[in-house]
Amino acid sequence: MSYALAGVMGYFLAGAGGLLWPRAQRWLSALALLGGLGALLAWAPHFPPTPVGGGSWGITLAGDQLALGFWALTLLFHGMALGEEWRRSGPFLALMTLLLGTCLALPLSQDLFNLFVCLELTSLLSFLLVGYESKPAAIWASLKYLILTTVGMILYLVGVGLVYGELGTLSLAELRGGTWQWNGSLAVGVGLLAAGAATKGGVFLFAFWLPPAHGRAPHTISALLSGLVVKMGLITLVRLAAVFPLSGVLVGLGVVTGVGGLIYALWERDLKLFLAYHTMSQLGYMLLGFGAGALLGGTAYALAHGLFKALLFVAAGKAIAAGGSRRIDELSGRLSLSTSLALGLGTAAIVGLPPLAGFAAKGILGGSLPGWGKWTLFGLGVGTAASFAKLIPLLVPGPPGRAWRGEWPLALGLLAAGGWGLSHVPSLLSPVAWGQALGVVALGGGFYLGLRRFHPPLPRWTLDRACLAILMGGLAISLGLLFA
Amino acid sequence: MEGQVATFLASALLVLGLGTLLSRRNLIWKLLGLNVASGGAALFLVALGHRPQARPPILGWGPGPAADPLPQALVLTAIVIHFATLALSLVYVIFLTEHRHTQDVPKLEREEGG
Amino acid sequence: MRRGAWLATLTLGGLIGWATTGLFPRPPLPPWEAVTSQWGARNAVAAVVLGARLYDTLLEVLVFSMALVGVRWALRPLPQTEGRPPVAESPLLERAADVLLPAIGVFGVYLAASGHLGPGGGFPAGAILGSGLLLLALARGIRALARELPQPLLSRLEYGGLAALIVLGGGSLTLGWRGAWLLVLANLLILAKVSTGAWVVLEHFAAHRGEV
Amino acid sequence: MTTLVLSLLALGLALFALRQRRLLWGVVGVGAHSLALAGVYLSLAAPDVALAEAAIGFGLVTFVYLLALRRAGRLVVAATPTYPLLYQEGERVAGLEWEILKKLAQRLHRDLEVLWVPREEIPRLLAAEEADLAAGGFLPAQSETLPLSRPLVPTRLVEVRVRPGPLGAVAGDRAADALPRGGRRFEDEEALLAALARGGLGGALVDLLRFRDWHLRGKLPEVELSQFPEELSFHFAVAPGEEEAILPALEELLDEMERSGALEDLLRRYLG
Repeated sequence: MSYALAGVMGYFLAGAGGLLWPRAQRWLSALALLGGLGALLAWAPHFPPTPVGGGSWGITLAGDQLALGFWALTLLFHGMALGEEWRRSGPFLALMTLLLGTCLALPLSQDLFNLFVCLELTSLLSFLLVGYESKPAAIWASLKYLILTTVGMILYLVGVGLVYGELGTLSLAELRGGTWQWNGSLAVGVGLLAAGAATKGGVFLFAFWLPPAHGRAPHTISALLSGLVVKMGLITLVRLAAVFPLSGVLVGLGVVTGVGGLIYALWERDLKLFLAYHTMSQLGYMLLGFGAGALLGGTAYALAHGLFKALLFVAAGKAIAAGGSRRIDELSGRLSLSTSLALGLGTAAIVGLPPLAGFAAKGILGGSLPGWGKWTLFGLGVGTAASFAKLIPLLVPGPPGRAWRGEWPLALGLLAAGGWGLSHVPSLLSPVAWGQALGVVALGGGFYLGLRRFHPPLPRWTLDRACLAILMGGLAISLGLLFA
Repeated sequence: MEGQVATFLASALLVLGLGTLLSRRNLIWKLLGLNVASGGAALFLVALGHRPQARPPILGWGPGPAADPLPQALVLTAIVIHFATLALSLVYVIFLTEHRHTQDVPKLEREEGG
Repeated sequence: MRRGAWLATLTLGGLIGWATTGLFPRPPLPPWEAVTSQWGARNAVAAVVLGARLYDTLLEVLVFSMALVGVRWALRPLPQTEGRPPVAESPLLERAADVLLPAIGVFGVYLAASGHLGPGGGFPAGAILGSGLLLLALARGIRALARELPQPLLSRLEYGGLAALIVLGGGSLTLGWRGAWLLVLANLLILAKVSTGAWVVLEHFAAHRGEV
Repeated sequence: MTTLVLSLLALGLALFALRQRRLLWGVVGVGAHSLALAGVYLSLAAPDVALAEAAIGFGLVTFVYLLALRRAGRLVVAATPTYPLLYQEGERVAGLEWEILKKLAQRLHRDLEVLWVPREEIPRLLAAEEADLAAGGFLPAQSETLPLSRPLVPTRLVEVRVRPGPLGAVAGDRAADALPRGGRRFEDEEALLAALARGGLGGALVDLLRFRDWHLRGKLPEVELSQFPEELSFHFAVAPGEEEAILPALEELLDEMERSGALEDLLRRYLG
C-alpha cells in the first residue's frame, strides 16, 4: 500500500511542481507517469495489499481489483493525454496531472469522508479544465456542473453525518467487518450518500451537468472526464454498495440510466453531445453489473468503456477541428483517414464487435448477470448500435490530415484488453457468441433505418429542473431504502 | 437538547438554501442559497458531535464530557472546500456577466444551449 | 415548478429532520484524550485535522489551491478596472494601516502556531491574515501594492508550501511520522499557503471588482 | 438556551437575507447569518469551527461576494417620448419616469437603456422580450395581457374641439379605443397635429398629459375642452418573461418612494 500512496503523492508533487515551474510541467508529468507505473508494478504483485491507516479517527486506505483496474486505466490515459497535449501552454498539464493523481487516490479510499474530499477535488479540477479555454459556452457548462455537483455533495455530506451519527465510524472497511443494525436514520443517510455519489457519477436524472460539460470541454478533457473521472462517482457507489444494501438501487439506476441516456443519444445531432449522452447510457451497463454483484463484469466494462469512449472523444475532437462543424451530418467526407479509422475503431468497440475490448467486456458482464440482466443488455446493445449507425457516413475518409498521437495508446489498450478478455473467457471464442454480436449490430442498424425520420420532443434539462431532479432522486432513494 | 435544536436548524437551513437555489433566477442569488445550504450541512455534522453539557475537545479545558472532535474536524475541511467552490463559481459568474451581460439563468440557458 | 421545488425541498428537509430524531440521545464518546496526546496535541480537533486525517487536509489544501488557480486563470482574459480604490484613501487610514499591519501578522502567526494547543489553526489564521492585510492594503491603493510585491515570491510561497505539505502528509501516512513538530509545521505551511491564497483571491477580485 | 436563541437568530437572518430583493442586502444578510452560525458553533462546544466559520464563512465569503457584485446586463425600456414623463433633452434622457427607472436599474444591478419606439410597437417588443419594460405614458388599455405596475400618474381623457367635424386619436392610445363613431386613428401624434392644422379634423381625443404637452409646445390654437369622467392613469408595464424579476423590485421601490415622500416631490417637480 505504501508504494501506491507514494505513487499518488508523486502525482500531487508533480502537479504542485508544475504550477511552480510551468516550463517543467510536461517533464514532471511524464516523471509522475513513470513513478505511477513503478508504483503499480510494485504493489500489484503483493495482492491484495495490506490496508494502511484506520485506527481512531484515521483514514483506511486499501487496494483491491477495482483499484488495480482503475490504476491501469489512469496510467494509460495519462499516456494518451501527454501525447495529445504535450505542447499546451498555461497550467493545463499540471492540472491534468493533479486530476489523474486524484483518480489514482480515490479508488484506494475506504473512508466516507475521504471519498467526499477526493470527489470534490476531481470536481474542482474538472471545472477548471472544462472551462480552460475561456469560451462562454464552456464556462456556462462548467458553472452548471459546479452548481449541480455542489448540491449533490451537500446531500452527501448530510448523509455522512447521518451514517457517522448512527454507526460512529467513517471507515467502510470497519463497517464491512463489524456488526450493526440497519434502521430508518441509516436508510435516509445511505440514500443521501447514494444520491450524492450518483450526481457525481453521471447517473441519469442526477447528472444533467454531464452532456454540456463533456460536450463543451477541450477534447482531451472530454475523453478524460467520460472515460475516467465520471466513474469516480461510480466507484463511490460501489464502495457504498459493498457495505449497505444498495444493490436494488443500483440495478434500478442502471436500467434508468442505460435507457434514458440512450433515448437522448439516439436523436442527438451534435457529435460531442451525442458521445456525452452515450456515456450516460454506458454507465447504465456498469451500474447494472455492480448492482447485480458482478464486480469483475462491471469493472471490466468500466475499463473497456474508458478506452473506447476516450478514443471516440479524441477522434471527435479532431473531426470537429478538421470539419469545422459539430453537427454529425455536416462532417461527412471532411475527416482524414486516421481520424476516420479512430472513429471506426471506437464505434466497432462500443457496439461490441469482436475481437475488441467492448465485445469481451460485454461478454464478461453478460456472463455474470441473471436472465433479465442479459435481456436488458441485449436491448441496450441494439439501441447503442442504432444510435451509432449515424456515424457510418463519417467513416468515409476525406483529405489527409495529422497522424495519430494520443490515439495509439488507447487503440493498443483496446486490442490488448480485448485479447486478454477473450483468452480468459473461452466461451467468447465460440462462433455463436460472434454471431450474436453481429446480430445485435445488424438489428441496431435496422432500427436506425426505421427511426431515422422520427423526432420525439425530449424535455430539456435546465439548471433548475436538473437540480430538482437531484433532490427528488435523493428523496426517492431514501424513501425506497426506508420502506424496502 | 442543544444538539437536537441545532439539527433542526440545520434541516431548516438546507430547505431554505436549496429552495432559494431552485426558485431564484439570478445566478448570485442561487449561489447565496447554495451557501446557506452548505452551512446547514456543516452545522448538521457539528450538531451530531455535540453531547449534553459538553465542553470543547481540548485537553485541560475543564471537567465534564467533551464534544466529538471528529465531526468538527470534518466540518473544518468542508468549510474550506465550500469556500473554494464558491470562489470559483463567482469567478465564472463574473466571466459570464462580462461576456453575456446577464446573470439570469433562463436567458443563459437560451443562449448557451442545454 | 416553483411550488414543486419548495415542496420537494421541504419534504427532503423533513425527512432529514425525522432521521435525526433516531440519533438522540447521543451515545457516549469513545475515549479521546490518549489519542490526542499521542499526536502531540492538546486540541483534539487539531490532532484529527493535522494528524490522523492529514491526508484529507492535504487534499483539501489542494482543492483550495485549485480554486486559486481557477480564479487567476478565468479572470485573466477580462479587463481590469483601474481608478478609484474601493476604500477612500485618507492619511488616518494609512497611519492605522502602519500600526495594524504588524499586529495582524503577529496575531495570524500566533493563531497558527498554537493551533495544536487551543482553538486556531492554519486555515482561519491564513484567512484572517490574508483578508486583514488586504483590507489594510485597500487603504494604500491595492494596485500599487500588488505591483510592489514580488509575484514570484508569492507563488513560490504558495506552491512551495503546498509541495512541503504533500511531503509531510505522505511521510505521516506511509512512514508514521507524528509529534507536536508535525502539527506546528503543518499549521505554519497551511498558514503560508492560505494567507497568500486569500490575498491572491481577494486581490484578483478587487482588480476586477464590480460596483461596490 | 443560548443555542436556541442563536439558532433562531441564524434562521431569522437567513430568512431575512434570502427574501430580500436587493442583492447587496442579500449578501450582507448572509454574512450576518454566518456570524450567527459561528455563535451557534461556539455554543455547541466547537470553537475551532466557530473560528473557521467567522474567518472564512463570514470574512472571506462576504468579501468575495461584495467584490463580485456587478451590473449584470441591461434593462431595456421601450418608450414613446412623452413630456414630462420621459423625453429627450438633446443627448440626455430626462423626466419623471426616468428618475424612477434610474433607481430601479441600480437596484437590479443593470444598466439602463431606452428604445424610442411608436406606441403601438411596445406590446410586441415586450412580448418578444426585446425590451424589459414599457414607459413613457403607458396606459393600461394599450394591452390587456402585460403585467402592470401600480398607477403612477393619474390622468383623464379630454376632448379637444377646434371646429365641428370628426374626432381623431393616436393609435394605440386608450383614447383610440374610446373614439366615438366616425373617428379617425392616426399613426402618431405628429400626423394628428398636422391633420388638425390642415383643417380636415374637428378635434382630438387625448389624455390630459398629452394635451398639456401640446399646449406647452404651442401646438394648439384656442380650443374648447370637455373632459370625460373616466379616471385613467399611467403605468409601467413589464415584459412577461421578466415579471418575476422586475415587478416586485419596482413595486418595492415605488412603496419606498411613496413612504419617504420622494414620489410626491417628483410629481410636484415635474407636473407642478
